[in-house]
Amino acid sequence: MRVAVFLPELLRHLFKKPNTVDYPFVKLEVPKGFRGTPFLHPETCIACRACERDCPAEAIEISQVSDVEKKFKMTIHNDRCIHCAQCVDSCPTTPKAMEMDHLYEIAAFDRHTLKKDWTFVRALPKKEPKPAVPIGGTPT
Amino acid sequence: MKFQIPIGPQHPALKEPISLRMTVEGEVIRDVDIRLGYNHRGMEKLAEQKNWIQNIYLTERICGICSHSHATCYVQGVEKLMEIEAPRRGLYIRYLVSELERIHSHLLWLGVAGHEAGFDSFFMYTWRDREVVMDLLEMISGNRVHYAMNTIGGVRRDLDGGQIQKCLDGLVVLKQRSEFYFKIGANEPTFVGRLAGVGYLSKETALALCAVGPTTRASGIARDVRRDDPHAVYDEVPFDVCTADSCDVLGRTVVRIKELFESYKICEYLLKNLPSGDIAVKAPKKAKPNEVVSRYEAPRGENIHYIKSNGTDKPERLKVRAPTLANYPATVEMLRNGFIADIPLIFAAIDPCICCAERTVELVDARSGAESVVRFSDLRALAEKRAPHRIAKGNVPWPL
Amino acid sequence: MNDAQILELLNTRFAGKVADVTNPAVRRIFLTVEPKDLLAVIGGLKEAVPGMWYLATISGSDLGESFEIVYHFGHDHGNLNIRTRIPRSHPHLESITPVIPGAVLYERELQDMFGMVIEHIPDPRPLVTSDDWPANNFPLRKDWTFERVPEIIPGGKK
Amino acid sequence: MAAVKTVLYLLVYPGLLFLFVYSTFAEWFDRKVYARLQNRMGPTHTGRFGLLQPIADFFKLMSKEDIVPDQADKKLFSVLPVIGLAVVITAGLLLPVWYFDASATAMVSFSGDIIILLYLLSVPTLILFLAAWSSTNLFSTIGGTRVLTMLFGYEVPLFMSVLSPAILADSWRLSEIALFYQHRPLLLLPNLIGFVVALICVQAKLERTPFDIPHAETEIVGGTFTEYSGKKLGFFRLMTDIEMVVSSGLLATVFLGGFPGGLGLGLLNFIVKTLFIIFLLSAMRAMTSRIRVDQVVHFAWKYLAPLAVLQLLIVILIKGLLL
Repeated sequence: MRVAVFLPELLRHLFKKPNTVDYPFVKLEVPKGFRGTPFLHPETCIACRACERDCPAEAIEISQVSDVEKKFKMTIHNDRCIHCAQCVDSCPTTPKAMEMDHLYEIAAFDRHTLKKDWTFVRALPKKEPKPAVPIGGTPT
Repeated sequence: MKFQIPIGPQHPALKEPISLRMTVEGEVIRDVDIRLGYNHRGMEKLAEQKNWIQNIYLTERICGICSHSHATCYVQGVEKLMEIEAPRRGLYIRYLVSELERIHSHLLWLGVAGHEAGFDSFFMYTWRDREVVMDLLEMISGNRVHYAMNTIGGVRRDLDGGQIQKCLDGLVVLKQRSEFYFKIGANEPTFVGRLAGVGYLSKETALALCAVGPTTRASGIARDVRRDDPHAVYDEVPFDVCTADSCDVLGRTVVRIKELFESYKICEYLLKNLPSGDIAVKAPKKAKPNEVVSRYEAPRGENIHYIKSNGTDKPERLKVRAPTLANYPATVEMLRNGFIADIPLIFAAIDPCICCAERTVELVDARSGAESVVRFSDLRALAEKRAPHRIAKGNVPWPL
Repeated sequence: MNDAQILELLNTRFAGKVADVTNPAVRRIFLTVEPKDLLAVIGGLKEAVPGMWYLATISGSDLGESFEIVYHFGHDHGNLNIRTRIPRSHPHLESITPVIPGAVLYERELQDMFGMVIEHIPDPRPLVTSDDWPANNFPLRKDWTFERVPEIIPGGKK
Repeated sequence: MAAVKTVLYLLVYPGLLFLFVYSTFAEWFDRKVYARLQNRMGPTHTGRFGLLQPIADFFKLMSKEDIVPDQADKKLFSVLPVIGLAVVITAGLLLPVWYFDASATAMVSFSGDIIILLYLLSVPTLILFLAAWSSTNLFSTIGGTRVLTMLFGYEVPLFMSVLSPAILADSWRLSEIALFYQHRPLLLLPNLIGFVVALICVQAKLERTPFDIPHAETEIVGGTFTEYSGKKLGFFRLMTDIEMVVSSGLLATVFLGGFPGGLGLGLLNFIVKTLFIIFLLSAMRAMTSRIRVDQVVHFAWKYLAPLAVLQLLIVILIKGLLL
């Protein structure tokens, strides 16, 4: 046992730059594969509902808007999302219709503002040619 | 004069809710009663209603600190049930994350032990250096806490050369820092004075009370699932089981720091001998009726999952035993005849993960006090009465 | 001790008391005993190789007409699972705490979750259910179902 | 004129206002040093470099809900923080810093004021005990008994070590002790052991790590302060800050040769020397972990008290042989 064994290390850091980050003013970079919030590329989605089935938090809801045009509505409830990215893994299309972005400041005061939905016409599975005019779903 | 003091459910020494009732005489503890069930989450019942894939994420959320260990334990069981075998590369990456998680958990524990002993500088420095391993995990998996690396039949993300190099660089830094903390932990007189001789658990008691993990290893019992039941990669990786004979909190600290060095060794081995190939195989949706016992050495001790399947895509029964639950009876023994001042240290020395132990069943949050029970809805009504202007208008029920 | 030695020990020392001794995977042994022999088998195992066995957990499951209880023991070379069955109509079971004191938490959990009655348990209080948990509600029985409480999301203009 | 001067004296310059401002600055300094030693930032955003953070904390506590427990002795519970604050401010007036001129020492200086100062510094400890006892909370009660147990440990070594320079200077008057050492600075060296002992004892008196046992949050929640909130807690915190300034001022007077140089330079001397002592206290806080109350008593009587006696012996020897 020695007295003041920690002291040299402490004094060494007295005039060094702090290791902490002044967070809301200075932000850290997230790594490349960071899992943020999921979002949809509606032009490639074939509405197979694999993501809805595998989502552990039941945060994805897909409903058919109209029968005639094969129009679907997908709602992602980000207030329930646990950011596991299983929806991206389950997505069978290439390129993937589901993707994760890099946002991490996703807190909100109102859970209702966290809901995001897309209305789109189903893309046809790969064998058939792509639809001529994919109706881009704008997030509402 | 004997009186009872309540430690918890809310107490600064406890990061999660549990209720310990101490009967004390002056500063000396005479009797201890542990009350669980403050907030049960009904995971075992819930698991019977979710499919195999969804349950990976459910088991991962049993615990925050050892999230990977529960998911791995579950996944290696399910792989046996489905009779598939994960590719070598996938296994290497899976257990690399396990060992990185052990490093992060033990560094976290060191900091917590420092904080419980009032050694805040130690706490700050260990947690600063824990950021190194946290950043590595974030780089590998995409998240700092819930790595979500496991999938049935392998892992979900591959490692590239740059990441391997970054991991090796990080391990060098960590090794150097851990040596420094070992020196501090063994030499700072006030710290050693708090740890040595505190929370004595003899070898016989540890055996009788079925304690697990570093708690038993500090009592001189070399018991480690990685060695006794060498699942997956552990039969090819060289490592030692660390023990200590002092049977006290100091011994548990020493065991954990030694395990850090073993984990660095294992990580380096896994990174340098990473085989090439696939990282996952495709898993079926359903499993034949069978049963399996899956064991895994979590940072806190043996983790055991008993999984029964019934031919559908959902498990028939998923029994989870987290290491913390197994250590509670031993904790009671350790606390008896100790000082009040040692409660946080002794309790922290088993590295309690209360959310692991409290996963069984509860649908309504209820607080179990000895005298009264207050439901969450009552509290909410009370809060609304006190601040009527705060009531949110237009509540919308889920599902919409 | 490896699997073969343990199997031999079980078949010689406890012949007649144990049934269905299987070894489905390496380092995993399952066996079935009658509830009345349970204490004798566990005690005998402990005597045969002292200091080797420890109780990992006790898991129960609901088979409909009966409850199955599996005592998972860890040892230096894997895992031993002792299975026993008790009828649902009379779910009484002897406590193993005289042999293994650390079993008390798991037995209390069985009482709460399956409504089994563990005889001679040193501490019969509920462990995991709250103080105001309604009587005769045993969540892990298969016939116990729960209503999912509708989740109210506060706020919102819609 | 004399009355105005006295009022100014009590309320503005060395009294309430100055002590308030300076003690908050001392708390900021302590927090900043503690943070930088731990590679953190410390207060950053309230005022320049976070200088106003302790004042902001104080006013925030002033505006918080003030709860008095039903079971508590309400009068005692409420009046104790004010008494404690008054006691430490009175002690602050006794420090020989603020000479307006050499003849005006009558207000602040008299023979035996070192004893009065030491006793005034003991009163906050008793007030903490009474506060803990009157709030009847279990954690407070344990904290209160710990306060008293610790008092028996550190009080005797503190008295012995602080009084031995006084014996060497052959005076019980702070300004005279300071003057004695200002003329013979080399004689400060033999008091080094006493300085270390006194530093440790002051750390214990201020209940900072490793002696923060009475309010060890991981053991007994808030300890003595468990039931205190709002204004009363704010007063207690201010009391601790002023106590830190006054006791480091006392150590600076006795062991570092006081604060020579009149109004301006004297003040500068005061600030530099007290901050030096506060820095030492912060470093001690950063490098140790909390010890148990039985270890405190053991440590105090096994190491601190013999060292203090040794200091006394050295002083007596020097006095007999050299002076």
